[in-house]
Amino acid sequence: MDKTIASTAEAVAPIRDGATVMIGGFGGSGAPIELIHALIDHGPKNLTVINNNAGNGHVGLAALIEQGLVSKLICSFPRSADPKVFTDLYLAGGIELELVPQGTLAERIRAGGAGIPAFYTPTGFGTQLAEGKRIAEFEGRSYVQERWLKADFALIKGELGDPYGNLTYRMAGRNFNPLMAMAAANTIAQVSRIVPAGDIDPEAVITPGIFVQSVIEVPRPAQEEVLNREEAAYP
Amino acid sequence: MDKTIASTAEAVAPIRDGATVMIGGFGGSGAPIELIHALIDHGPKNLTVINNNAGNGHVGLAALIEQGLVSKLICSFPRSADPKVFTDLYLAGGIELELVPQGTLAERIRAGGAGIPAFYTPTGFGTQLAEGKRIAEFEGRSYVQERWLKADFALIKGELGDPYGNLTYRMAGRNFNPLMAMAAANTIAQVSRIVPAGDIDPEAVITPGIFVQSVIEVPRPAQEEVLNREEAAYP
Amino acid sequence: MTRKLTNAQIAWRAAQDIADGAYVNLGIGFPEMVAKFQPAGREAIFHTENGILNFGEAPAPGQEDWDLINAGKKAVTLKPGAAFFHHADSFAMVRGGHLDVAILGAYQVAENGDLANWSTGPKGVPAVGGAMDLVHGAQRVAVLTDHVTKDGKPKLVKRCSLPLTGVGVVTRIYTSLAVIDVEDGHFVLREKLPAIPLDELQALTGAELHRPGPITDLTVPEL
Amino acid sequence: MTRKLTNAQIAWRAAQDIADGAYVNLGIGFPEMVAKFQPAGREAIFHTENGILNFGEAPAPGQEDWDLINAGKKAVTLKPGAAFFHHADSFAMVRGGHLDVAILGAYQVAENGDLANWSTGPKGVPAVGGAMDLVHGAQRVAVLTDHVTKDGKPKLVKRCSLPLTGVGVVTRIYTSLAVIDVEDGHFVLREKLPAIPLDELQALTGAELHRPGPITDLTVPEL
Repeated sequence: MDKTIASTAEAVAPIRDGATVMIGGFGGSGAPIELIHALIDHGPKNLTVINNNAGNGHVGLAALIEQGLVSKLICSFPRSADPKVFTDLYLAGGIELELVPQGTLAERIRAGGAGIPAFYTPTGFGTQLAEGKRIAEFEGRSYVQERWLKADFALIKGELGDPYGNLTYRMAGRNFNPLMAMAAANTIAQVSRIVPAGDIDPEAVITPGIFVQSVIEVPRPAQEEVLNREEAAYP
Repeated sequence: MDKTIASTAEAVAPIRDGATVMIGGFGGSGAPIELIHALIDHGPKNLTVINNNAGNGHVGLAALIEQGLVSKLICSFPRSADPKVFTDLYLAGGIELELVPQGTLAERIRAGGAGIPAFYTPTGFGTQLAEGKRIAEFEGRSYVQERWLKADFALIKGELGDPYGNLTYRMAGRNFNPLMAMAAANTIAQVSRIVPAGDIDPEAVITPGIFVQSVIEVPRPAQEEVLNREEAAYP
Repeated sequence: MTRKLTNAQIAWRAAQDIADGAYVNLGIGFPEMVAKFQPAGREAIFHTENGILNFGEAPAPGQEDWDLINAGKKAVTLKPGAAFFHHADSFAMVRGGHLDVAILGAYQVAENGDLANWSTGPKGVPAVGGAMDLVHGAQRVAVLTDHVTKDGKPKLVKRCSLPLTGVGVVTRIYTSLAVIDVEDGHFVLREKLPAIPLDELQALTGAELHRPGPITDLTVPEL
Repeated sequence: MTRKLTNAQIAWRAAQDIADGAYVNLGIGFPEMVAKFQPAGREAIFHTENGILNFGEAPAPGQEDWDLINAGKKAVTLKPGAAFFHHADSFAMVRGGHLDVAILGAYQVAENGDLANWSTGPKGVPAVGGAMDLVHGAQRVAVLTDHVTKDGKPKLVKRCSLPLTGVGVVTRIYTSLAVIDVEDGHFVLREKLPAIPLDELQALTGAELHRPGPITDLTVPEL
C-alpha cells in the first residue's frame, strides 16, 4: 500500500466545483497552507468550506475566500487579527455563513466520521443558534439535536505520515485535523515528513491510515501567523 | 498536583455498596486485575459492572462475580474460554444482564464522558436489542436512539502514568480504558510505572489527566490469560 | 467432482474478491481463515474491533503477548504500518463506513439481506459482541456459511426465524455450494459448484434463486 | 477609598476562589488575566479549547511557536504534565463536566443566570467560538465584568435583551464593584466595595440584590 502522492497539485486535482471541503487548523496552527494554495491554483468554484475560522490576512483560507472560490462557510469564529477578506464579502452578501458553536462543530464532524447521524447536546439550548432545531429532555434537562457533518474532501496537516496514511500531529496543530480525516470521503494530508511504514510507533499514531487517502510531503510548511506578519498574499 | 496513591486497597476504598463500576479491558488485555482483586478484598455488594465481557476462569472480573459482589452486568459478550462463573449465576437467575452491541457500548460510554445524553446509531435497528428504544429516520435510513452510560468509578489499566494522571496504554490493552476514564466520576488507574510530570511526551498522552482521579503503580501486572492457563483463582 | 466446499475452500473463494488495499474485518472463528488465502500481490489491511489496524498472523507458541490480541482473544502480531486505537475510534471505523468489507458467519440469511448470526433463541447466555455494528457501515457485508444446517435445512431463507443481527445488510453469500448476491430483495445466483444441478441447489435453498445473468462454475483449489 | 476595581483587580479576586488542583478554562481577553493571580501554593491546571491542558505563560518575544497557541491564538508555553488532544476530546472535557471552573466575560447577566456574551445584535459578522459550550459542563461558570456598561447602564439585569449564550448557566459574577452569586433565580450579594453604599450599588444593578447572609467587604490589593 502506498498512499503517498508527489505534489500538492496532484492531490487536490480531484476537487470539483461545488465540493464540500473540510480544512483543518485552528487559526494558523495545523492549517495546511500549501494544500490550500494548491487548491487556489486548481480553482474549483462554489466550494462549501468547513473550518473553525474564516481566515486571516491574505493567505491560506482568507486567500481561498478572496479568490471567490467559496460560496458557503461553516465555522464557529469568523474573527481574527485581520478578517477583512471574509468580513467584506459577508457584509456585501457574497458568502453564506453557518455559525456553529465550536464544540458542536467538533462533535458534528466526529459524528460524521463515526456514523452517528444525530446527537443531543446542551450547547446552544435557548439561544438563536438552536432555532428550528429539535429539542428533547433527558433527566429533566433540555438538549438540542445536532446533525453530523461530512465532506467530500478534507485538507489536513500532519507532522509525520507513512505510506499507509498513518499520521501524527505537531503540538496543538492537532485540533480539528484528526476529526476531519474521519469525516471526509477523501482525506488529503500534507505532512512535514513521510517515513517508511513501521517508523511511526503504532501506539503513537493519532490518525490511523484508514481515514486517509493521500499523503504529500511538504517539508518546512508555512505558518499562517508568520506569513501574515510578513504581510504575504497568495497568489 | 499529585494523584498518586500508595496502594490498590486505598484506591478502591471509596467504592460503596450499590456503586456502578466500569472496568477496562477486552478479555484479559488491558484488564486491571490487581485493582479488581483489591475490590474483592474490599467487598462492596450489589455492584453494577460495565465491561465488554463477563470474565474468564476464577480471577479478575470472574472472581468478582464469583464472590457475589455483582448484581448487574452491562456487557456485549459474556462468553469466553471459561465463562462458567457468570453462566452458572446467570442461568440460576442470580445476576442481571444488559446486553449491548460492542460498538454501541463503546459509544455510550464515550457519550457519558463527553456530555452527550443520547445519540442515534444504525446498530441494532430491527433487532431484539432495539426493542422499546426510540427510532428516528435520517435521510431515509432508520436509527436507534441510545443513551449515555456513566459510572461512579472506573478501574482501568495503563502503562505509564504521571502525578497529573496523564496515561499511556500498552498495545491493544487500550480498548475501553480511555473511554471509561472519561465516563466515571472517579477514575482509578493502575499503571506499570509512575513517571515524573513531563516524562510523558504531551503528544503521546492518550488519557489526559483531567479524566483521572487516582494513579497506583503496579509493576509487572498480572495478565488474566496467563493466570487462567495456570488455573489460578482469587482469593 | 467436488460436492461441497470445505470451510477453508469457502474462505479461499471469499478471499479472491478482496481488492488490493482493502480494509477488512473478519468475524471470529471460520471467517478468520480468509486472511491466509489473500491472493499474492494484493494487500488487505485487517481491522479488529479491539483496536488494531494491520495486524498479522498468530505468533509462534510461547511468543504470545496477551495485550496483542484480536477480537477472538487470540494472540496476533503486527505488520509494519500498524496502529492502535480505543474502542470508540475502532467502531467509528466500522459504523462510519470506513471498512471496505466485513465478513461474518451466519445462522440464517434472508433474501432481503437480513442476517441472523448472534442468537439461536432464548435459552443459554446471549452474547452479541460487535456483529450488530459490523453489519452496518462496511461497504460490503459478506457471509460465509455452509449452504444448509447440520440437519440439512436451508440457511438461506425467505425470512429469518432466528433473532436478527441486522436488517437488509448482507450483500454477498459464499456457501459450501454457491456464490449468491443479495439484490433488490432477491437471492441472485452468481456461481455454483459444477457437480450440483440447479434444481438440487434450489431445493436446498429456502427462497428463489434468481438468475438474471450467466452462472459461473465455482472452482476452488484443493486446500 | 477604591470606587471601582480595575480589570486586573477583578481578575485577582476571581483567582482567589480557584481551589488547588482545579481545572480551569479562561475565556479569551480579560478573563485570561486570572492565570497570573493564582494564589501561591495553589496550582490550577489551565485548559484551552484548541487542545492543551496545563499550558503556561506566553513565551519571550521571538520564541513563539505558532503550533503552540491558546484559544485566543496567542502563543503559550507548556508546563510539565501537559497534554495535547483533538477538538472533540477537548470539548468532551468541557461538555462532559470535567472542568471545575469556566471564567468568561459578559455583555449582560440576568438574575436567572442567563448569560449574553457573544453578540451585540444583528449587525456585523457574528462569531461564537466555544462560549456556548463552556457555559455548559463546568462545575462553576463565573463571569468577570464591569458592573455597568460604558454609558453607565446595568450589565446585571432582570432579563437579557441581547442574544443569549446560555440559559441559567452563571453561578457567580465578579464585577468592578461586587461579588454576586446567582441562586434560585436571584442575585445574591456576597461582597461589595466598602466605598459603595448599598443603595448606590442597587441603583447600578438591573435586578434586586438579595442579602440572605452577611455582606463582606470586597478588598483587593493595588495591582
